[in-house]
Amino acid sequence: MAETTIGIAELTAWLRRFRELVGGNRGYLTELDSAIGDADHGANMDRGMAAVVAKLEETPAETADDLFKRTGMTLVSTVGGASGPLYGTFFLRLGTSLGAVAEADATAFGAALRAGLEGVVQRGKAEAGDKTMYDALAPALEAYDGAVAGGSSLAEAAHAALEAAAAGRDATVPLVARKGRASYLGERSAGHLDPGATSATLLFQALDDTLAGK
Amino acid sequence: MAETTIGIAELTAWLRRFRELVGGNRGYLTELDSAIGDADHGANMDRGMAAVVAKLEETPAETADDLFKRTGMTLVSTVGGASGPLYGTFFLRLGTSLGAVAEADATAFGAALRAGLEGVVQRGKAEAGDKTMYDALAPALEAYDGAVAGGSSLAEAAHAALEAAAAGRDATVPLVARKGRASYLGERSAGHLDPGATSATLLFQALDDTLAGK
Amino acid sequence: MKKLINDPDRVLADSLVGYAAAHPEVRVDHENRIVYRATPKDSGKVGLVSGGGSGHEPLHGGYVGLGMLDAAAAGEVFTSPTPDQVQEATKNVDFGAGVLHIVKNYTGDVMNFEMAAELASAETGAQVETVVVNDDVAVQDSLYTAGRRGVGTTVLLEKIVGAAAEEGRPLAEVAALARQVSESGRSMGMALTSCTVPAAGKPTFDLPDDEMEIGIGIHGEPGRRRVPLAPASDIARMLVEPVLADLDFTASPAIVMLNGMGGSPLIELYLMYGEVVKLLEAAGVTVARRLVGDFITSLDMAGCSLTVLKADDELIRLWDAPVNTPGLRWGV
Amino acid sequence: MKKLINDPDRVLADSLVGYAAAHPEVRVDHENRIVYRATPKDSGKVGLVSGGGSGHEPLHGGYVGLGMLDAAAAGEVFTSPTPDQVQEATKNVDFGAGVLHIVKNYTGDVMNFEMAAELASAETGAQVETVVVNDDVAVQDSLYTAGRRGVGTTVLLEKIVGAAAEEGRPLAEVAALARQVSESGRSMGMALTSCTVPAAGKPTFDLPDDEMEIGIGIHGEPGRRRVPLAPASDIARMLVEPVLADLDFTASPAIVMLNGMGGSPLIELYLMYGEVVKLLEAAGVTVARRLVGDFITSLDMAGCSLTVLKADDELIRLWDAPVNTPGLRWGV
Ligand SMILES: Nc1ncnc2c1ncn2[C@@H]1O[C@H](COP(=O)(O)OP(=O)(O)O)[C@@H](O)[C@H]1O
Ligand SMILES: Nc1ncnc2c1ncn2[C@@H]1O[C@H](COP(=O)(O)OP(=O)(O)O)[C@@H](O)[C@H]1O
Ligand SMILES: [Mg+2]
Ligand SMILES: [Mg+2]
Ligand SMILES: [Mg+2]
Ligand SMILES: [Mg+2]
Repeated sequence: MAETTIGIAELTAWLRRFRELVGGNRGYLTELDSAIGDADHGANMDRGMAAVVAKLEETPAETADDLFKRTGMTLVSTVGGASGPLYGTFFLRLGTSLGAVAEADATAFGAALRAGLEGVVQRGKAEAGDKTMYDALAPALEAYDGAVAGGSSLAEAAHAALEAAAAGRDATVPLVARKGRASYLGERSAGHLDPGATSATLLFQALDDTLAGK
Repeated sequence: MAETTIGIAELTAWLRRFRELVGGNRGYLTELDSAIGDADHGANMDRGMAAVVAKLEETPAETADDLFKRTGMTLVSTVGGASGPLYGTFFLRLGTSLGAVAEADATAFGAALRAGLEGVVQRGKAEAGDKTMYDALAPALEAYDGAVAGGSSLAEAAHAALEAAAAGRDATVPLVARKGRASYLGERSAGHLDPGATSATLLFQALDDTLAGK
Repeated sequence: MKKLINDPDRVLADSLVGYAAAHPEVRVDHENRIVYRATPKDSGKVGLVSGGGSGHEPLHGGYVGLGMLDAAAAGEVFTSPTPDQVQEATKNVDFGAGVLHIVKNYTGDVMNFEMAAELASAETGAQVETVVVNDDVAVQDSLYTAGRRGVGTTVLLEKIVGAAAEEGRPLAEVAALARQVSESGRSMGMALTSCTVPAAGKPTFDLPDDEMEIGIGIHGEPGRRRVPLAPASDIARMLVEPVLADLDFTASPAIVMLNGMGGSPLIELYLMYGEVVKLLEAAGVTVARRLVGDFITSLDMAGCSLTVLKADDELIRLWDAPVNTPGLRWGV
Repeated sequence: MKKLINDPDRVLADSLVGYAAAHPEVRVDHENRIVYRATPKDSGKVGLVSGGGSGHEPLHGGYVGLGMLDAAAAGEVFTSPTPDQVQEATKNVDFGAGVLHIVKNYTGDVMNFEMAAELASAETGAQVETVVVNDDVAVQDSLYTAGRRGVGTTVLLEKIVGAAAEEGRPLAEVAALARQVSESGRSMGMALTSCTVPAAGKPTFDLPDDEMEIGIGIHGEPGRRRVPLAPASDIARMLVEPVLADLDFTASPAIVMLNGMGGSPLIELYLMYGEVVKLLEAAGVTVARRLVGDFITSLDMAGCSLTVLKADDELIRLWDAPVNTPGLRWGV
């Protein structure tokens, strides 16, 4: 039978795992950002997620809104750049959407992810095909919702989300950027992976890693 | 029988030939100056001798003092650096020593070269072994005087001077510089040819080329 | 990577320590990475806050002082400051006449300043106006993109608007002036070499010995095109032409800045300025004032950028007004 | 070679064109390559003439103006000016109170200025005094060598002695003050990269990515030793220690300059200054005044130098006096 909830321990583990993946891919993300940006996406995400994990180490969160609001606020106040407000807003909205609960079912979690994405769009005005993190996030949520609707477990939905995120990320390669720093390059932005879509895929990788085996 | 005089045409040809050799070795002289100086000896000598030849093209000199004073003054006013005043003074003294003559015998020419060297020493205070142009000039004059005293022709004496200059130049390699810019390097100046000794050798090369076949 | 640094992740913090020691006329809040005037202006003056990623020195911290900014928030290298920093700065230079945020048009900068303005208004009811500088003609502008980058005009704007704020003009006027300056400036840059972001450890892009990038910004982002290395006179043409094509500068006096990217020495910048001014004058531009040197840099990048600002008598008057900052100083 | 130039042999001439266009407050004699104040001082003032090879900008042309030099003769890149140039400058700034030649201690500079002084005295009877700056502690001094190089102290000397000359003090006093300053300053430099002399077309020396040169001058000459690349804090020690070992700076206030070599950006120079000032203060040096930036450069070399000047109340007063030149400006 499908596992239907994700608890505060797993949500926290998700963030920890995201921090690990970001740290391990710091150089890679920066390299991607060198090609079409300003060579700091790895450093930005690493600085931010290291701060998040340090904050959570001090006082573990007991509810989802505490967990994600602290995560979002820490990202906003330590990252800067484009990714700080965008990831920050994403997590803030996740917290608001989930509220003061210690666990969430697949539908509530899906709704929270959707609220997060809406926050990203509100801040950044990105649309599909602009070659941003949106291009990984949006198909991921699409796949997640589809899986849940089809009766998959949360873990299975997370895995579907990861695969869609990865596909969305890869599909950014031929795109000409219309948002963010890469847009300044015009045609020269084509032929490269978008750094933010890559880190967003790591976010779903982290979720999949956390829930795998469940 | 030994050729005993050098005329204004040959003296002028000497300077032209020196200009050619300096031009052809511009890069080489600068490379030597890169190792223990400031990478400009080739440019300096080239700029100076080009200006000298241009001056002589305007109005050919009819006497030795006119020829060499114009040469010296042109070098002083176009070269700068250490080599400007040193080569400039050398030629000015040559002119003063030879006076308003249209040709000079081997002894007068030798005395003039000696006066030139004394000018260099007065300006630069270099001594034997300081790793400067002195280390090529002084043995060259020594050899010239010896050859003339031994009954050689001016051309033969010039050839002897060239060989001694080249030997003196080569002997600068192991020296630790005590004068000029190379002295700032201390021990690190050892192991390199001195650029000024090398250009001074070209001066005798030019004389030998000019008088060769005579 | 060859740099005068200790730890790539500590460059900004360490540099601010030296900056504070070098300039007793400013005060550095090291925790929040904000530069303030050591002696703040009395009440009644509009507070001018700018900031952005670091690596563009003297921008922005070097422009804090009499006649320019009241505070500058320093982000990590090439990363805009966080809303917290900007909010803190805003709070501290709100002398009761409101605060103007001077923002360079980058997604990150715009979003972080926006959040700061929201937070500041919510917390203290501060009146905040924002001007976004977007003057880089290398970038095609369009409704569907992030628009043009903000580069050199920022420096001229901070000087001119700083003088107006110093005169005690109200926020609405100061903001309107800022928008006028922003709309009247155009820039174009080029690079001979890439910069190296300390945390990245290697050059952002590779550029062969015989090529250069035209249309670069100030973050080591590649330019619009890569062309064979050319003489200064040709480079000048590649900078001047797109600037003049974008706006008519012939009807009024111009303020011109020939800016170094950080790795090009002054002897080359003067040489470039000579080439640029020849072309400008031939095109009918009257250069009324000029700056040549490193004013908005891109770490150790070799190269330069040109900024031309369409001025008028009033802008020139404000330009000439006293300024006393580490990065610009005259008339005091 | 990647430079913003047209023709390697025309760099100086072209750069002076841009320099003249950039700074209406100076007048450039392009034929003789001399920079003068646009508005010369009235009679009665000692004329201050300096000069040297080019490639050290803003030195010396950038220091012509109120409170500093009256004229600067620009030699070719890294080549001292000729006697003719210096004589011409001397003649034109002899306002009846004599002229001081400020010369950096290089064989070429010393000889060319010497010849110029002889020529000037012979031609117009000008009273000429000379001060030779030789402050580089990287070079071992000895009676049998060319002595120490003249580097950073030259900048501080031109400022301080310029202020004294501006006050109308007689030549003997001005010259004595110049000698005092020259004897009270010490410098030490280092390079991360070589510079490239335009006419040579390639770097003067090769330096692997993981090494640096300690004890360099300002002409791309190799330093005293080559050591592994080190953090800024260690580099600071390599600069501070030999300077302090050479002269006691603890008994009086000091003026400190952390100078960039031309290719190092301001963010790094501030960082280095922070490290240097920590060591100086720990060693009991009281830093009364300081300069951080590019003041005496070596073309596009990356690196920096430290200059410490033992001052006193009078030197500090002269330091603080108004100066208005392209390269240094305050109090006006
Ligand atoms: N308007 C936007 N909406 C969504 N994502 C964006 C937007 N602008 C930029 N991004 C994302 O941010 C990433 C860059 O982040 P980062 O390098 O940390 O910031 P910066 O561009 O300020 O240096 C891009 O790869 C892109 O995915
Ligand atoms: N005091 C001196 N006496 C004689 N020759 C000298 C002296 N100083 C330098 N030189 C010569 O000058 C040469 C360097 O000339 P150049 O490179 O043109 O001048 P600079 O050293 O001013 O750059 C040295 O190689 C040396 O032979
Ligand atoms: Mg980035
Ligand atoms: Mg030389
Ligand atoms: Mg960034
Ligand atoms: Mg030289």
